[in-house]
Amino acid sequence: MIKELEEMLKELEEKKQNQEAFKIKRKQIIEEYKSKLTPYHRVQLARHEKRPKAKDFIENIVSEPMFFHGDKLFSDDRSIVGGVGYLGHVPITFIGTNKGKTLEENVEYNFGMPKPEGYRKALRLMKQAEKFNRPIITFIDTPGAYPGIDAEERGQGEAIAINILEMSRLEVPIISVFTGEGGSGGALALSVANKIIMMENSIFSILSPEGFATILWKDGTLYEKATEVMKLTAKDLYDYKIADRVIEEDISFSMKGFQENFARLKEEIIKELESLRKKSPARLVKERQNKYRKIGGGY
Amino acid sequence: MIKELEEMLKELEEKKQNQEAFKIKRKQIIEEYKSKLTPYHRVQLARHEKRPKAKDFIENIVSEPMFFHGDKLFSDDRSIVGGVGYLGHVPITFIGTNKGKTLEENVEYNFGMPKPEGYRKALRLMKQAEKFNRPIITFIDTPGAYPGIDAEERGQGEAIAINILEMSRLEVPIISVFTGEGGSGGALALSVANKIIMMENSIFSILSPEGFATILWKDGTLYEKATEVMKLTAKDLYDYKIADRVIEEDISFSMKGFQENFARLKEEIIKELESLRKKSPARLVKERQNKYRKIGGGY
Amino acid sequence: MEENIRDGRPIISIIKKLRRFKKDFKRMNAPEGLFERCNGCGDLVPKNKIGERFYTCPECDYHFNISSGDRMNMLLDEYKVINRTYKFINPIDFPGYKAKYKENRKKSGLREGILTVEGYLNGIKLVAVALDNRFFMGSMGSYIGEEITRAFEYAGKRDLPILIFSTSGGARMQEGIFSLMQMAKTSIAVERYGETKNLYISCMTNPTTGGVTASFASLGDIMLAEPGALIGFAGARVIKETIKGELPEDFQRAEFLKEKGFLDEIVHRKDMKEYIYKLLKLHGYRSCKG
Amino acid sequence: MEENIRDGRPIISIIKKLRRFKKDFKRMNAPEGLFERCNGCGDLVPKNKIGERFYTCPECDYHFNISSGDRMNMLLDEYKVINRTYKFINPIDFPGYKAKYKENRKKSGLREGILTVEGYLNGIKLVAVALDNRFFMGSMGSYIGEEITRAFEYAGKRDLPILIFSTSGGARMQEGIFSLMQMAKTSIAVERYGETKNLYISCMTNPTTGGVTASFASLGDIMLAEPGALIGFAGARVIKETIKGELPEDFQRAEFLKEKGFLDEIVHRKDMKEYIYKLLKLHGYRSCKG
Ligand SMILES: [Zn+2]
Ligand SMILES: [Zn+2]
Repeated sequence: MIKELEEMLKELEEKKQNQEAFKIKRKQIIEEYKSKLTPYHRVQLARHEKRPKAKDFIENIVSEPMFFHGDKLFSDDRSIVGGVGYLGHVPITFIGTNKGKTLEENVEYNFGMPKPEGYRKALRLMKQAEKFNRPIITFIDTPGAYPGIDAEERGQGEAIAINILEMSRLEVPIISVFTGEGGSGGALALSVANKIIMMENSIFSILSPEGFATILWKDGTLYEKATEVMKLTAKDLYDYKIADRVIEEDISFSMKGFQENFARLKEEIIKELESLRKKSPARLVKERQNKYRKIGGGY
Repeated sequence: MIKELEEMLKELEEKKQNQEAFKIKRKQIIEEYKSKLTPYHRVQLARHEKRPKAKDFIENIVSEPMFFHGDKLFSDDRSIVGGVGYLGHVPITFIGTNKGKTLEENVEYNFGMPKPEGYRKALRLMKQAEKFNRPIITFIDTPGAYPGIDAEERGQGEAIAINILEMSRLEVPIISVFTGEGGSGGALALSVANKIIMMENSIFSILSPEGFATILWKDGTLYEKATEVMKLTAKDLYDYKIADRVIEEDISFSMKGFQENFARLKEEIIKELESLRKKSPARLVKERQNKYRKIGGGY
Repeated sequence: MEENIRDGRPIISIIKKLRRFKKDFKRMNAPEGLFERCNGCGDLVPKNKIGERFYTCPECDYHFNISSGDRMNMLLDEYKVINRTYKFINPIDFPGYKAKYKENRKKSGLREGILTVEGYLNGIKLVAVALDNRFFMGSMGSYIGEEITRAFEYAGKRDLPILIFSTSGGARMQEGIFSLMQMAKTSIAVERYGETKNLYISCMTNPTTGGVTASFASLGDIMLAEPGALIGFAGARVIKETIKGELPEDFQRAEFLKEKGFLDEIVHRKDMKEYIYKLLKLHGYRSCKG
Repeated sequence: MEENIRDGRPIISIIKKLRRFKKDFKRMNAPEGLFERCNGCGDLVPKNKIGERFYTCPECDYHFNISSGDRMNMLLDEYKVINRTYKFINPIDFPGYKAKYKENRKKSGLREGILTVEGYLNGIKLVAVALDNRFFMGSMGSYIGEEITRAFEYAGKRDLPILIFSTSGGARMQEGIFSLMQMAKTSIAVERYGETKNLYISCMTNPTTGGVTASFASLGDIMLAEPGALIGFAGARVIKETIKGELPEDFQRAEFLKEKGFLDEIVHRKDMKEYIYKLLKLHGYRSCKG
C-alpha cells in the first residue's frame, strides 16, 4: 500500500523539471492518497516497520537525551526506554515504548510489549521527574502489555492499575504522544496525561483488531472488518475528545517527510507545555483527573 | 546449658513442699543462674529452638491478629509475617521475622532470613499502616538478610536501604521489639523505630558472631571469642542508648515463664505506645530521625 | 477479555470418575433439578446443600458463581440500591450492540452487569458493589465505569467504607475506546476516594480478568479473593498462543496469586462476612444500628 | 563485609596466555616500575598509558582502584576539603583496634577512609565525597558515617548537589553495633537532604559491598557505577557457603546489576566528568565561575 505511493512519488521525481511545480504536484498526490486511506490502511501505517519508532521520535524531539535504566526492583525492561533531556530549554523526563525495525531488534525489545517491570520502570522515572519538577512526555507505540506467564506472575494487571492511579496524581505536566500503535491497557498505563497528542496515522484502541475479531467473532482473520467498526483512528479519538491534538503527517516515508512530522510535533508539544507549565500542581492534577472523569459519563 | 537449669528446676519441683518457699527458691536459682550468663550464653539463649519465635510473641501480645500476605511486586516471602490486630484497644500493624522451631518450619521460613521481597512486603504493610494512622510494632528475630544469588539479583542491598529510609519518615509511632536474634542490616531494615525494646536475652549485632570471627580472624570457629568482644547483649545496647528498654526474662523455659515475659513486654509496649500516640506526626518523624543522628557522633 | 472464562480443573483420576459415575447414576434418577454438577470436582451435588454452604460445593469447596443480588443478601443485614440512573448508550455506534444488549437483559433479567447498594454489615454502614457476570460476562463498559466511579464518590462523601466484589471478562468490546477509558476513570475514582482515608476492600471472584483486573479491582487497600478464583490480565488463550506452550495447572488462580504476592488473603465464602466485619471494625467503623 | 574483595575475572584462554608471556618477557626487561599488571586482562601495561586513561587499562578498559584524592583531581576544577573534625574513638573498646588503626594510617597515609570536599565541576559548585579503600578497605565506621551525614547536611543547607563515589568492604567490624547504626544515620541523612529537592548522584566503584550498599550508596537520585565494579550486599564467600554451589561469572558486577534494574547507567571513568556535568546542568545547577 505504501509501496504504491512510493512508486508514484519516485516516478514524479524522475519526471521533475520545475521545483515549484514538483512540490505542488507531490503534495497533491499525497493528499489524494491520504483521502483514500481507510482505518485499515491507517492501522497498517501505524504498524509499518519503516515508520519511525518511539526512540526515533525521542531522539529527534528531545535534545541531549540521557537514557536511564531499570525499575530498581527486578529488571531493566528493554521494551521501555526512558530518561531525561530538554524540550527547547525545558528539562523534561521522557518515556517511550520501544519497538524494533528488524526482527532482531524486536526480539530484544519484546516487540514493544512491556512486562510489569517495564511499567514499574516508567513509574520510577515519572516519580523522579515529579521530585525535580520536570514535565513528563510519553511516546506510545505498543501492541499492548506482554501476555506471558512471567508477566502475569509478576502482576501485569496490578502494574498497569498502579501506573494509572499514580500518573493521575503526579504534580507535574504530562503529555502523551501516540506515535504508532496504542494498544489496550498497555498503552493506557503510560498515557494518563493532561494532553494527548496523536500522530495522524497513529491508533489507540481497546485491543488489537486481531484480538477484537477473535473475541467478538471468534475469528482473528476478520481483523480488517474489526478496524472498520472499532473507531481507533486519531480522527475518531479527536472527535470523541479523548485526543486533544492530531498532528498532520507527511506519509511519503521519506527522511524529509519524517523530519517535517517531527518538527510539527515538537512545535505542538512545546506550545502545550508552555501553557501547562503555568498551572499550579494542584490544578494540573485536578484537570487531569477531570479529563477522565467525564469520559463515557452520559448517564 | 539450658538443660542444666531445667534439671535444677525439675529437681526443685520434685522436692517442693511449701508453695511460697518454692517460689522464692525457684527465683533464687534462676537469678543465680542468670548472673553467670556470659554473652555467649545469651547468644545461645537468643537462638534457642525452644525460645518463642516472633510469631509466638505476636500471637500472645496482639489481639485478633489478621495476617496479610505479599509485596504486590514479586512474591509472598514467608520469612516475614505481618498484618493487623489490636494492642489493648488500639489497632496496630505488626511485622515479624519468622523463624521455625523445627527443621521443616525453618525450611519453609528460610530460617528467618528475608529476601528483598520480604523487606518490600514489610514496607508495603507499614505504608498501609501510615495511611490508616496505625502504629507499627515490629518483632525482630533474624540471623540477617538471606545471602543468596536470587536475593542479590533482586536487590537485597537496595531493599534494606529503602526500608531504612522509608521507615525513618513514616508519620506513625514505630516500636521495634528484639525477641531473639537481631542480625545485621537485615534486622536494622525492620527496626528504625521511635523506641527499641529488647528482651533481656535478645541480641543485636553488626553480624553473626560466626561471620564476625571469619572476617576478622579468618576463622569462623572462634565465634565464642567473638561474642565476648562484640557487645551484642541487650544490656550493652541499653548502655549504648541504642535500646530504650530491656524486658526482664524468666528463663526457665516453661510455659509460665514465657507467659510472664509476654505480659511484661505487652505492658511495656502499651505504655510506650500511649506516650507516642500523643505526639504529632512531624514530631514522631523528627524524634526518630534524631535518635539515629546522634549515634556514633562524637567527632 | 471476555473469552477468558475457564472453569474448573481438568485432571480427574479414573478411580474418581468411576466413583462419580456410580453416584451420578443414583442421583440422575432422583427427582429433577435437585442436583447440580460441580465444576470443581465434577460431582453431582444436592442443590439444597450447595445453598446452605453459600453456594460452595460440599465435596470440594468449589465456589459457584453467584448473582450480585445473592452476594448482597449473603453479606448484608439490609440494603438499598443506589446509583440507578440508567439508559442505554452506544458510544461508538457499534453494529448490533443494542440487539445484543436486549438479548443479555432478557437472558439475565438484569439491566446491567453491576449492582451498587448502601447497606449494613453487622450494623456497620457501607457501600457495596458487585459485578454480575450473567450480563455480558461482567464486562466493563461506560455504564459500569460510571457506576463504580459514582459509588466511590458516594462513599467518599459520606465517609463510608466501600466493598467491591469483582467478576469480569474484562473491558466491553462493543464500546471500544470508551470501555478502555473506564479503566482510567475508575482508577482515578479509587485515588480520590483514597484521599479521604476511608477503607476500600476489593475481593476478586471467579473470574476477574482484563481491564477490571488492570484497574480498580487491583487497587484495594485490602486485596481479597475467593478460593480458586481465576484472576489475571491476559486471557489464557492469548498467552498460550504467544508462548506456544501449555500453562501451569494453577496458573492465574487465587492461590497462585497469593503465592506471587498479590493478595492479602484468600477467604472462603462462608467466612467472608465475618472477615470483612473484623476488617471494618479494625479500621474504626462502628455499628450505627441498635 | 571486608572479606568481599574479589578482583578480576579468571578465565583467560591459553592463546592469550602465550601472547601475554611474550609481551611480558619484553616488558619485564624494561626499566623497573614502568609497567603494571592489569587485574582485568592480566597484561603488563605501561603505567603512563594507564595514567593518561584515568587509570583504566588500554587493553581491556579495566578500571584500577584509585585514591580518593585522585578521584577529586580527576573530576573537579578545584576544591577545598571540608568536614575534618577528626579524632580516634573506639566505641566498643575493641581490643587492638587502636593499633590496627595506626597501622592503616601508616600504610595508607590517610587519616580515615573518606574524603569530603566542596568544589567545582566545570564551574558548578558541589559537595563531593569519595571513600578510599586503602584505609580499612573503605569500611564504614562511626567516623565515616558522621562525615557522610555532615556532607549531606552541608550540601542541603547550601542547596548544593552532592556526589558520592563509594568503595567499601562494608561495615567496620571493630566498631560493632555503632557501625551498623551508621547505615541508619546515613540513610536518614539522604532522606533529609531529599526534602531539599537537591540532586544526589551515587556512583558505585569497585568494590562496594555490605552496609554501604545497603544504605546511602543505594539511595542516589541517579545511580551510576563504573564498568566491572563489584557491587553487592552479601559477600561471595558467604553466598557460596549458603547455596553450596558456584556463582555465575558476572555475578554482582555492575553490568549484572544494570540488567537486573538497579543502575541508571554504567559510565566509563573517562566519560564520568562530562556525564555528571550534563546531569547537574539538567537539574538546574549553573556554573558560578567565570
Ligand atoms: Zn465439588
Ligand atoms: Zn587490562
